[in-house]
Amino acid sequence: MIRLEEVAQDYGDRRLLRDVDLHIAKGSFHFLTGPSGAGKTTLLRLCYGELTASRGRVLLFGEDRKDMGRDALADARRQVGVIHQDCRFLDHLGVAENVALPFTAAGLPVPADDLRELLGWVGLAAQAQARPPTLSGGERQRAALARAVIAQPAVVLADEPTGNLDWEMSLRILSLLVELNRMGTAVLIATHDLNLIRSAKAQVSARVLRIAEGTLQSAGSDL
Amino acid sequence: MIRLEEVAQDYGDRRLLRDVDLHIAKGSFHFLTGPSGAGKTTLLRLCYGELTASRGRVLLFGEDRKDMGRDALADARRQVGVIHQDCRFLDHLGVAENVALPFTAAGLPVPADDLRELLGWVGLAAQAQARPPTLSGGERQRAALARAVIAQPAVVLADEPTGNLDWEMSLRILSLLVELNRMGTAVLIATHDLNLIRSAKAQVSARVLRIAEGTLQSAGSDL
Amino acid sequence: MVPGSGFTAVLTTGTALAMAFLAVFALALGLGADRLADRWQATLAQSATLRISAPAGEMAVQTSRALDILRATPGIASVRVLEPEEQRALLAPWFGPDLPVERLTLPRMIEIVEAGEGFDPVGLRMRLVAEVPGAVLDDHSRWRAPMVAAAAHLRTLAVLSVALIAAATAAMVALAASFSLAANAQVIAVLRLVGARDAFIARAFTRRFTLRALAGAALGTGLGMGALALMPALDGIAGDTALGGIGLRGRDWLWPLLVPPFAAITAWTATRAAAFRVLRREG
Amino acid sequence: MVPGSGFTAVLTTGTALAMAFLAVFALALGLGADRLADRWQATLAQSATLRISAPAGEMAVQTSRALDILRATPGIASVRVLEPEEQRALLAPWFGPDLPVERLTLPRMIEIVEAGEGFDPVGLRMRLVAEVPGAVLDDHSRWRAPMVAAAAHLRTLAVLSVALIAAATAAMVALAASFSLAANAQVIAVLRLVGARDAFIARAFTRRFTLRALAGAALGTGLGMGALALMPALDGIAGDTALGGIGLRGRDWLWPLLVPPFAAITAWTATRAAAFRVLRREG
Ligand SMILES: Nc1ncnc2c1ncn2[C@@H]1O[C@H](COP(=O)(O)OP(=O)(O)OP(=O)(O)O)[C@@H](O)[C@H]1O
Ligand SMILES: Nc1ncnc2c1ncn2[C@@H]1O[C@H](COP(=O)(O)OP(=O)(O)OP(=O)(O)O)[C@@H](O)[C@H]1O
Ligand SMILES: [Mg+2]
Ligand SMILES: [Mg+2]
Repeated sequence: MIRLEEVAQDYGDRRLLRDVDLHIAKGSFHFLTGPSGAGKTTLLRLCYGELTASRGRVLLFGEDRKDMGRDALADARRQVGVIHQDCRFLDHLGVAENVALPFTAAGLPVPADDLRELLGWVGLAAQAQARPPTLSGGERQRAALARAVIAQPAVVLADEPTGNLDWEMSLRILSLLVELNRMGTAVLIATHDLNLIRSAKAQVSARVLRIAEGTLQSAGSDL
Repeated sequence: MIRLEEVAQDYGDRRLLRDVDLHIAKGSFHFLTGPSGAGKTTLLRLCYGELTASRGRVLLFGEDRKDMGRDALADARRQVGVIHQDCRFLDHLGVAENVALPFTAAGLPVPADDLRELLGWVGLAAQAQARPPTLSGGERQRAALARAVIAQPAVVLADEPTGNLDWEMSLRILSLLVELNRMGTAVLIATHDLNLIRSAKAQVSARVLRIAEGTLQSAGSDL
Repeated sequence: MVPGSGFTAVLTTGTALAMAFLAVFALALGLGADRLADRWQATLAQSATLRISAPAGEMAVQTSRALDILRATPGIASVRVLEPEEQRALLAPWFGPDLPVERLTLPRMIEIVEAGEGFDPVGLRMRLVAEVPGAVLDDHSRWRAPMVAAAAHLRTLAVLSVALIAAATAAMVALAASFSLAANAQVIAVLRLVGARDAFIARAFTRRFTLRALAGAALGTGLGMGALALMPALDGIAGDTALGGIGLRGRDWLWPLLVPPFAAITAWTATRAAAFRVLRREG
Repeated sequence: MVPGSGFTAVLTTGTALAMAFLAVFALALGLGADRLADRWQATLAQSATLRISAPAGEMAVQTSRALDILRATPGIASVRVLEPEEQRALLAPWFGPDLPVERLTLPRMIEIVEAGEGFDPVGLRMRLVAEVPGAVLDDHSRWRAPMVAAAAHLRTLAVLSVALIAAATAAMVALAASFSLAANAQVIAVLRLVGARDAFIARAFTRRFTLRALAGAALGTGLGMGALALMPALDGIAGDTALGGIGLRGRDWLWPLLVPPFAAITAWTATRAAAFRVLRREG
């Protein structure tokens, strides 16, 4: 559904990524690792079209990112659930309203039952009315996850979704994503947490990718 | 240097913390754990006086937080290096200028050599002139750490300082904090990363605290 | 979708209010100046007078010669020799009622009604000096000419003010909108992230700013009209003087009602332009 | 310490510029109205005239009685009976030069110079009707009274405008400062975190806003003075009329120079107040 072909990404003079080929197919499960500053977040931003690749082609649901108008891009994003590393919300709305945003922005009615159930699953039932700035770090990450998956997107891209979570909560989030994956959603998780990757591999057949020296490689068999 | 006596903290009707007694003495090393939303960040904010306790006494360098004027509080903060969970910077200044802020805000000259050395240690030498919004998640955390320690404060409070860092970088940061601690700085780290705590215990005698059900407890011997 | 920032709200509504208030005053000034210029222009068309003092024998000749010259002068609509009764009425206040005006050799007076731009008094005087030595031209209403020019000037100034106020309002609202958009960069980023289209995001801003401008302008217009209505004192004392002319009469009161819708349209256009500009730039 | 937000900069400088421009005009209007009111007030003190038409025998009696009444009337500085020559000069234009004015029974004319507020014409007329039946009071300069009132009114309006402009400027700058402070909440939080004192943070904002207001006001004042200097046409045509009075003369040109420093002081005070208010609130 998302396909990167010989993509390179530059920031100014610096070539951060090069020769990246990646295909996020329906029902696939990827992990993305690499040292801090390697370009994991950059790769994710390429995948949902926030960045335009300096070289190569990025295909979002069959269309070249470069040829897409702003409205076409907006529509494509409704198919992609993104969990940002620095989770951003509409600070003047409550958590529930923020989680429901993918529906609101598409002009669709909000499925109240799904919303309540999802908030319960990520442990934010008590915070449904709270304003995002009063959330703890981990609560923000869970709210971002809920927002990313509520509209049952075709692809979920998660950037370090468990960085602020304890181990039990991390496993809980992981099992949610695994469940979605079993139902056909493609999942890509950028993370430093090797234990999380090991846990996942016990549940699904996940591919582990690693950014090293600007290129995308398959990680060794130790993972 | 920082002492909490029978402190309780409420958010609205909800009593988040109660009966908290904590003494961050010179040269001490604490870890703070607990599930997401337990109140770790809240406890840290009490420690550097951003929050005023709902009950009990908070003593910052011998003075009661409640009796301190705004200028006295500002002066006390110069003795405390804080690494926030969501690292905030002056986005219009470069990384080096941001790291040097504790000097600028105190009207002191910036020690250029120390600054360069520290940026090198946290792996941000190449990003010294970059604007904070262009940093990766882990780079931001390292910049926040550098800013917290550059003025050699008496206490360093770090909130999840390795949440976005790979394991090697986490160890590197830890060893910097251990080094500072050996020179007399008190350190308190809130973290979910049990491996980090284990690593630290091999190097210094650290106390591990755990927030559970609103109270502060010593963690079990498994850590 | 967009937080109700107290600041841009106050700024937009306040600007619209103040500008509408000023616009109403400028309108009143312009309409007043227009009326004044018209009235003064009309008095300009009133008569000048030619006075012929001549020995009794020459009077008839000089009068008819003067009439010929006047009729041949461009810019004069009509001339008329004053009746003795009219002349007596004119002079009566200066003499006792029992003055034997009939028996005196009074100068003959000719009333001149000007047309269009009026005549050229200097040229006319020169011709009269040569052919009607006893004639004295008294174009006393001339002194109003500069005042008519001044009123026209004032009217131009008022029109300019209204235009300036409109431009300033548009600029301020656009500025406030850009402000608001910049301050809400995070809101825009989040909405783009969840797949909101540009039009959806822009609408949230335009609706808000249009309503604010409308409300502010309505209030300002109301206050301005109220202030004008509360100014009757000046009307009474000096209704006919230069300054009494400032104010609204009769149907003039409908003009200010155009201010709020105009402000709303201005705000809508300015905000929409600003929104799409920012959205395109932010990517 | 504080990012140079393009928006608040434009807003503050622009506001200061526009307001200074308007303030210069309001000042000019006020000073002009002041001058005008003074001049017109002076013409008010000019003579009114009392005309006594009476049979030759009663003339002397009525005249002296009228003089007595006038001398006893409050608000009259002096009275003087016109000489026959003066009277003839006044009437000459209306008659031929060979009018035997000496031989006519002309009404006697008394010139009245008013003092202070002037006399009460209604009361005076009533007394004259009773005691000097042949007297007619001609207070023709009275028509200027409403114009003096109007000029005074205009002056009041101008002073009010200047005050309003000052208040609006202060409000706008305070608003822009609050804006800027709100937009820079993160900057303030970071600075507090690293131990900056309130005064240090506030200074970063006040310095910036004061400089912006000063620059904007200086530019606006310059433009306003330039615009006034470029308005000589009106002066020439209608220098003495109501509208020609708007403008600056001689030392008046020094007044607008007070505008920029005043704007800077206003901005400093407003920003400082806003900064400390926000800092206290944000904790
Ligand atoms: N807009 C930008 N302009 C310039 N440099 C940038 C920009 N965005 C990112 N970078 C740089 O590109 C590098 C990779 O950033 P990226 O955020 O992709 O890293 P990452 O792999 O997600 O790291 P982390 O694990 O720390 O989040 C970093 O060194 C960062 O400073
Ligand atoms: N200003 C506030 N108003 C209301 N509730 C708050 C506020 N700040 C924090 N909370 C609530 O207090 C609880 C504890 O927050 P805190 O940030 O201290 O948690 P934490 O232990 O740091 O969690 P994490 O590991 O997820 O960062 C959370 O449930 C949060 O929603
Ligand atoms: Mg990243
Ligand atoms: Mg926390």
